[in-house]
Amino acid sequence: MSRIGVFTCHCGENIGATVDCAKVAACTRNVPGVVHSVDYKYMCSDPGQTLIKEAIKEHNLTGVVVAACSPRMHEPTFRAAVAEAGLNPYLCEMANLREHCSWVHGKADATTDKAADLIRVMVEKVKHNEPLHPIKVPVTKRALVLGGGIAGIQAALDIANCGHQVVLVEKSPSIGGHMSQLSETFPTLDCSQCILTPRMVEAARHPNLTLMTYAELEKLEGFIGNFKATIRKKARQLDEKLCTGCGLCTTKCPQKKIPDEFNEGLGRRGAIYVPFPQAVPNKPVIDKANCTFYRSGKCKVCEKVCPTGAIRFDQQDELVTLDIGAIVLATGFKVMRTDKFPEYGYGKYPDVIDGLQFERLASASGPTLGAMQRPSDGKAPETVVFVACSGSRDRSKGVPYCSKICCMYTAKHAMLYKHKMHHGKAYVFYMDIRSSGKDYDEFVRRAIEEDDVTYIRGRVSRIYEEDGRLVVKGADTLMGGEPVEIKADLVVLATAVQAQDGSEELAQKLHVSYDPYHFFAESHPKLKPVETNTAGIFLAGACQAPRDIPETVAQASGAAAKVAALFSRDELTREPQVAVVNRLPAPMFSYCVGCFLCQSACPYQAIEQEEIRGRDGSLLKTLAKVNAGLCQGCGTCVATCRTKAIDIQGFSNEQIFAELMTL
Amino acid sequence: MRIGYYPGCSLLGSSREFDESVRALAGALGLELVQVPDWNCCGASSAHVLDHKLSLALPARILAQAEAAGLEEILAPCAACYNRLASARDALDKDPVLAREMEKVIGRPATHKVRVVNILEVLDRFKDTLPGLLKVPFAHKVACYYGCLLVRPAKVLHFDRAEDPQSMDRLAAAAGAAPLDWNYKTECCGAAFSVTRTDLVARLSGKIVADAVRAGAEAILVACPMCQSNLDMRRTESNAYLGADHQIPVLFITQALGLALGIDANRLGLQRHMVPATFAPAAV
Amino acid sequence: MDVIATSRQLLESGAVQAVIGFEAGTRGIPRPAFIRRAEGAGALVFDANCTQNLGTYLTRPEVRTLGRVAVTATPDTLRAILQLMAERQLKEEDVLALAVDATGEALELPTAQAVEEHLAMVAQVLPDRDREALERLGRMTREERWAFWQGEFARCVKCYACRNSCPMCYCGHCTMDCNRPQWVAEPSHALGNLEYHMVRAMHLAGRCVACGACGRACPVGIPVHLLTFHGEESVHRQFGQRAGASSRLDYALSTFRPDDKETFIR
Amino acid sequence: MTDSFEPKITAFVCNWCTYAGADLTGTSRIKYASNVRVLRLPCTGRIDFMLLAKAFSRGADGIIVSGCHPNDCHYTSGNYHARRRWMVYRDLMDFMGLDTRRITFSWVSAAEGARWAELVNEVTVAVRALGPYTDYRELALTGVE
Repeated sequence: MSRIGVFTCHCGENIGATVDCAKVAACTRNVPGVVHSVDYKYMCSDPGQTLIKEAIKEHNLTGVVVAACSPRMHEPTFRAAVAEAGLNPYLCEMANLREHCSWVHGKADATTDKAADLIRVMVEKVKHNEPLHPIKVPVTKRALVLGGGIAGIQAALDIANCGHQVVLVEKSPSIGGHMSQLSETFPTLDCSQCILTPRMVEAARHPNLTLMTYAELEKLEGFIGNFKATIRKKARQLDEKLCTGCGLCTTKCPQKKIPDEFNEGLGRRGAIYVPFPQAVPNKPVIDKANCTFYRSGKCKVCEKVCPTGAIRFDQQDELVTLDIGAIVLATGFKVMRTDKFPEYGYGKYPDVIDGLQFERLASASGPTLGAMQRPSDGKAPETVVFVACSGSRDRSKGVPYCSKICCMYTAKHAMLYKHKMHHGKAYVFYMDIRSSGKDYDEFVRRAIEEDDVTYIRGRVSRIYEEDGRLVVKGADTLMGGEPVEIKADLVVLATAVQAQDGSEELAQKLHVSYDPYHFFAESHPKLKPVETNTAGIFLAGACQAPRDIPETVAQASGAAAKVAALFSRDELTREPQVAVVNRLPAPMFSYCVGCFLCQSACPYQAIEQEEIRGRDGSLLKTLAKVNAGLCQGCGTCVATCRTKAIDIQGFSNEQIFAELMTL
Repeated sequence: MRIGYYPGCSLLGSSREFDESVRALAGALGLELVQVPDWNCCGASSAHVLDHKLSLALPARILAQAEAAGLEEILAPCAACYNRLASARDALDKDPVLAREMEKVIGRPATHKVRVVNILEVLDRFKDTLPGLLKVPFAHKVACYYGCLLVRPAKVLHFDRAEDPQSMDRLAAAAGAAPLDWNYKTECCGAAFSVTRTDLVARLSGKIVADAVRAGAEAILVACPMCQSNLDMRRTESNAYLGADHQIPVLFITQALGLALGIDANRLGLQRHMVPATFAPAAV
Repeated sequence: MDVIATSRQLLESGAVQAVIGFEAGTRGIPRPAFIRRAEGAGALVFDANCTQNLGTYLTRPEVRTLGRVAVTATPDTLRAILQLMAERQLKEEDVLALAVDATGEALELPTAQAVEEHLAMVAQVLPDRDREALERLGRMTREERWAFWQGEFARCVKCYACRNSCPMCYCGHCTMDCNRPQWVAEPSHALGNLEYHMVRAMHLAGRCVACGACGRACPVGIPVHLLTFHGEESVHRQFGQRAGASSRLDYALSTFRPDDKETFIR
Repeated sequence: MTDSFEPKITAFVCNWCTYAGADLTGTSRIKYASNVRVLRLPCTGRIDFMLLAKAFSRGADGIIVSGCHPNDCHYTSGNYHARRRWMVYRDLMDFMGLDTRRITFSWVSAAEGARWAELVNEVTVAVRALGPYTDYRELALTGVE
C-alpha cells in the first residue's frame, strides 16, 4: 500500500493568490493513498525542502508529490531533496500549479478545483512510479575521425590536444584533402598550402594522434562510448618503416603518363607515386591498376632502385579492429563532373575546366608551376570566362541547393587570373552574388572594382568551339536579357558541390541519416548542428552541406568539443527514461512477438534483436531488445506496440493510464 | 510492324515531301502506317500560347481517337505535333482531375494510354536491319540539326540528351553518311516566326546554316517541318543576312535514308525543295 | 498438376511435411484439412467455397511444429503470407504457397519473390457488396454511422472469432488480454465492444490483407471486416501502400514522409 | 441548460514543445479557460490512440493533442509518426461515428505561449457549443454496470 506525501507550495503569492492552497492541501488528504498533505509558502526554499525530507522519514513515504511550479523548472531540485532523505528520486513527481493553473486562471473555485485535480493526477501517477536508477554506460576514450581534410585534421588535433587518443582515417594516400589542392584562399588570398601543411605535420607528429592513410572504414558495431570499428588498411605495397621517402622510386618508374588525381588530371604521375610533395605521410603507394608489374608480371624497377628495399609486391590489405568511444564524420565533398554538362562541352573541349582544375593551374605547386597556361596548347589565355552556378540551383541537374562557396572562389579565381595577367580579360556569369561572411563582400567588390573583372548577371546557355576559341553564349539580364557572346580562350565552370561518392553506403554503415542529396543530416537544424541522430557520432565540414574553410574549421572544433565533453567522464550517465521490453518466464519469454514493426519507429536505431535459445542452442524466440545506450526515451515504439510488450520508464502505460483515470 | 500515324497539317502542305518520304521509307522497311481516323489539328504552334485548356483538349481528342481505333502507339513525324501530343499526354497522365475535365470537353473517354513517338525513335528500331537494306550509301558529310521541339522539355519527352542529342547522327551513320560534330544542333531556327518575323528567322537560321557550312557539311539533315522550311525556304533571306551564298541542301532524315535505300528521289519529294538537293549517287 | 497430385508429390518427395488445404465439410462448406501423409492428399478439394484464409494457421504453434508446410492459397492467403514475412513471423523456407486457379491447377510459389510476381498479375479488388457497403456508410451522416455501428456492436458477444480467423492476429498476447492497465473493458457491453473493435481496426490498419475472414467468421453477422477494410483503404489513400504487397513492406504506421499531407492539424 | 454546461477538456501534450509552450503562457500571465487538464508525455509519438478513446470514456467532452511542429521534434521524428497515426485514427473515428469535432490536433511550439491560450479557449468555446458528449457518456455508464 503506497504512502504518498503531498506538498503544496504557495510560491509566495504566485500560487496562493488565485489558488486556495490550504483548501487544496486539506481535500488532498482524503485522496486514497495520501498519508500526509501540507501547504507551505516556499517549498523550494531550504525550510521547504527540509519539510519534505522530514516528512519522508517521519511518515516513511513511498512517494512524493510537490504541487508547485513546472517540473521543467524544479523537478531536479525536489528529486535531489527526496534522494537526500533516502527515497529514490524517481518516486517524486510535480504537479504544475503555477504555470498551468494559478498564473493562467483568475481567482475562482474552478481554479482551486483544477489545482486539486492536477494533484490527484500526480498522486495516481506516483502510486505507479518505480524506483529508477540512472543508466551508466562506460566510455572508451578513443575517438575515430573519418576523413583527413581540414575538417578531419582540425577535429583530430583539437581532440588530441584535450589529451584523448584519436585515430584519423583517410582513404587517399595522404591527408590534406581538397584544401591542399587550393592555390590561394579567400578572402585573404593567403596560400592554402602555407597555412595547411603545418597542421598536417602537427597531426603526423602528435603523440595522441594515430594516422591511418590509404585506409577506409570497413564496418562499425556498438553504440556511443562503445563502438567497435574495423578499418581496412589498403596495401601500399611498401614497408613504411623502411621507406625513407627519398622518392627515387617515383622518379624511376617507367610509367609516366597516368593522369594525376592531385592535379585533377592536368598533370601526370607514375604508377608508384607520392600524391604531392608535401604529402603526409611522405611515403609512396603503388597504383596496382596501372603498375607494369601487376599487369605484365615484369618490371619491378622501383624494387631495384629502392635503397632500403622497402617495396613489398606481395603485401595484402590489412584489417584492424579498434575500440572507439566517439566518431567524427569529416568525409568532405566532391565537385560535379564532366558528364553533366554537354551544353558547355565540359569534357569535350580541353579548355573548359572546373574550379578545382583552375586551382591547380593557378597553384605554384601545380603542373604549370602557377603560370597561366591553358590545358589544350599551353597558350596564356587572353580572355577567361568564369561560369558560377554550373549545376548549382539547377533542378534539371539534380542540384536545387546553393553550393555556397562558388561565388567566393569564382571571385578569387578571377582575381588570381588578373594578378597573373594584368592585360587579360576576365568575365563572370552569375545568378546572384552570395558573399555573406566576414570580409567576403568587400572581397568580391575588390575583384569588380580594383581588378576590373566584368560581372554579367545571367546564365550561359551554350559553349562551343569556333576556329580555336570557345564561344560562350549567354544573356545579360541586367541589360534586358540581351544575348551576349564572348570568345574566350579558357572557361572555368564553378561546378556544384556534391556529397562525396559512397556517402550513402557510409551513412548506412553508421546508421546516420542523410538528406536527398546524400549529405549527412544533423540531429537538429538549429540546436544540434554537429550531432547526428546516432549518439556519439558527430559531423564536421562539407560532408553535411557545402561549407567554406572557416565554417568547416569552426564546426570541426565544435564536434571536437562534443567528443571532449563525452570523454570528460569515465561513465556516461543517462536519465533512466528509456524503453524496455518486458520479460516473462518460458515459454512466452515476453509479450513481444518479434514483429519488429517498432524498429522503424525508433529514430535512434535503439531497437535490436535478441535471440532466446534453448539449452540445445535451438532458437526458441526472437524478441525486440532496447539498447539503453541509444534509446532517448521518446516512446514512439510504445505507442506502436500491439502487445504492449514495450514500455517506457517514467511514462509507463500504467502511469499515464492511472493519471487519465482520475480525470 | 504496325503503328498509328498522325501526319498533321504541315505534312499535307508545306512539307508534303516529309509525308511522302516517311511513307516511302515505311514501305521499304515493312512498317504499316495506320492513319488516326478523323484526326484534328494538334494546336501547334498557337494554341498553347493562347489557351492552355485548348492546347490540351486538341491533342487529347487525337489521343482518344487513336485509342478508340485500338492503336497503342502513334508516330507524329512533325516535331511540333509530336511535342504537343506528348506534352498533353504527360499533363493528362499527371493530373487525373484535368483528364476527367478534358473527357467532358472532347466528349470521349480518354485513358491517354497511347504512346507518342517521333520519327527518330521509330527509325531507331530499324538500326540493325537498315545496313542490310542499303543500296546507295548516303556517303556525304552531314550536319544533323535537331532544333528544339524534338528534345525539349526533357522531363516530358525523355528522348535523347536534350543538350547534345545523338539519335539522328546514329541514323545518318547507319545510312552511310558521316555526321559532323558542329555547334548549332539544338539552336533555335525561328520556328513559327517564319511568316511574321522573317528578319529574325533569317538571322537565326542563317547562323545555323553558316556553322554547318563551316563544319564542312554537304547537307543538313532535319526531322522537323519548321526547321526544314526555315533553313530551306528562307535561304534567300538568311544568305542576304550573312552576305553569303550558301547552297547547302536541307533534307529530312527520311529523305536521306530513302536515297540510301535506293528509293527514287521524286518519290521522296526532293524536287520540292527550294535549295536544289541533288546528289551524285555514290557507288555501292 | 491439380491440388491433389501436387500435394501428393510434395508429401512423397518430403519437400513439405504437411499440406494445409480444404476438405469436404458439412453443409457443402469445405473445412480446413491438415494432410501429413501422401495417402491423405486425395481428400483435398479446392473450389469457390474455399474462402477461409488458411494463412491464419501458419503462425499457430501446433502448425510450426509440423515442419515445412504447403498451403493452398487464394490471393488473400498469398498476401497474408507476404505480410507475415514482412512482420518476421514466417520465413521463406517455412512455407510453400500453392496458388490454385479456377481450373484447379496448383502453381508452386516457393519464394517471396515468386509470390509477389504472381500477385502482381492479380488485381486487388474489394467484393462489390463490401465496396457498396463502405460507400453507403460513407454517405451516411456521422450520427447515422454511430447509430449503425452501435446497432451492430450491440450484438457482439466478444467471442473473438474475428480475431482468431485473422491471419494477422497472431500476437501471443493481445491488447485485449492486458490488465495492467486494463486497456479495454472486457465485458461485452457497449463501451467494451466499441473499444475492442476500435483497437482491432487500428491494429490492422496498414496490416490488413482485406481477406474479409473476420466478417465471415462472425457468428452474429456483424460486418467487422468493413472496419479493417476502411482502415486499410485509409492507409492506402493517404500513404499509397497496401499490406501484403511485398515481404519487405515497411509498416505504414511506423514509417513516415516529412511531407505527409493532412488537413486537420491546427 | 448548456450555458451552465462547462466542458471537460483533456489535453495530451509533449514535454518539449507544447508543455513548455504552456509554461510560457503561465510566465507571460496569459489567461485562458480553466476547463483543460494537461497530461504530460515525452513526445507526441508516445500517445497511444487508446489514451484518446479512454479520455472520452472518462467523460471528456473535448480532447486536445499537441506537440512540436514538423521538423522541430525533440526526438527528430516522433511527431511525424504521431501525425500518421492521427491521420488514420481520426479517419477511423469518423467511420465509426465518433465525433471528430471534439478532438483537436495541433502543433504548439515552446515559443507559442499565446497560441496555447488561444487554442484552449477556442476548443473550450467550440466544445461548450457542442454540449456534453452524451453518446459516449452513455456508453461509459452502461460500461460500469
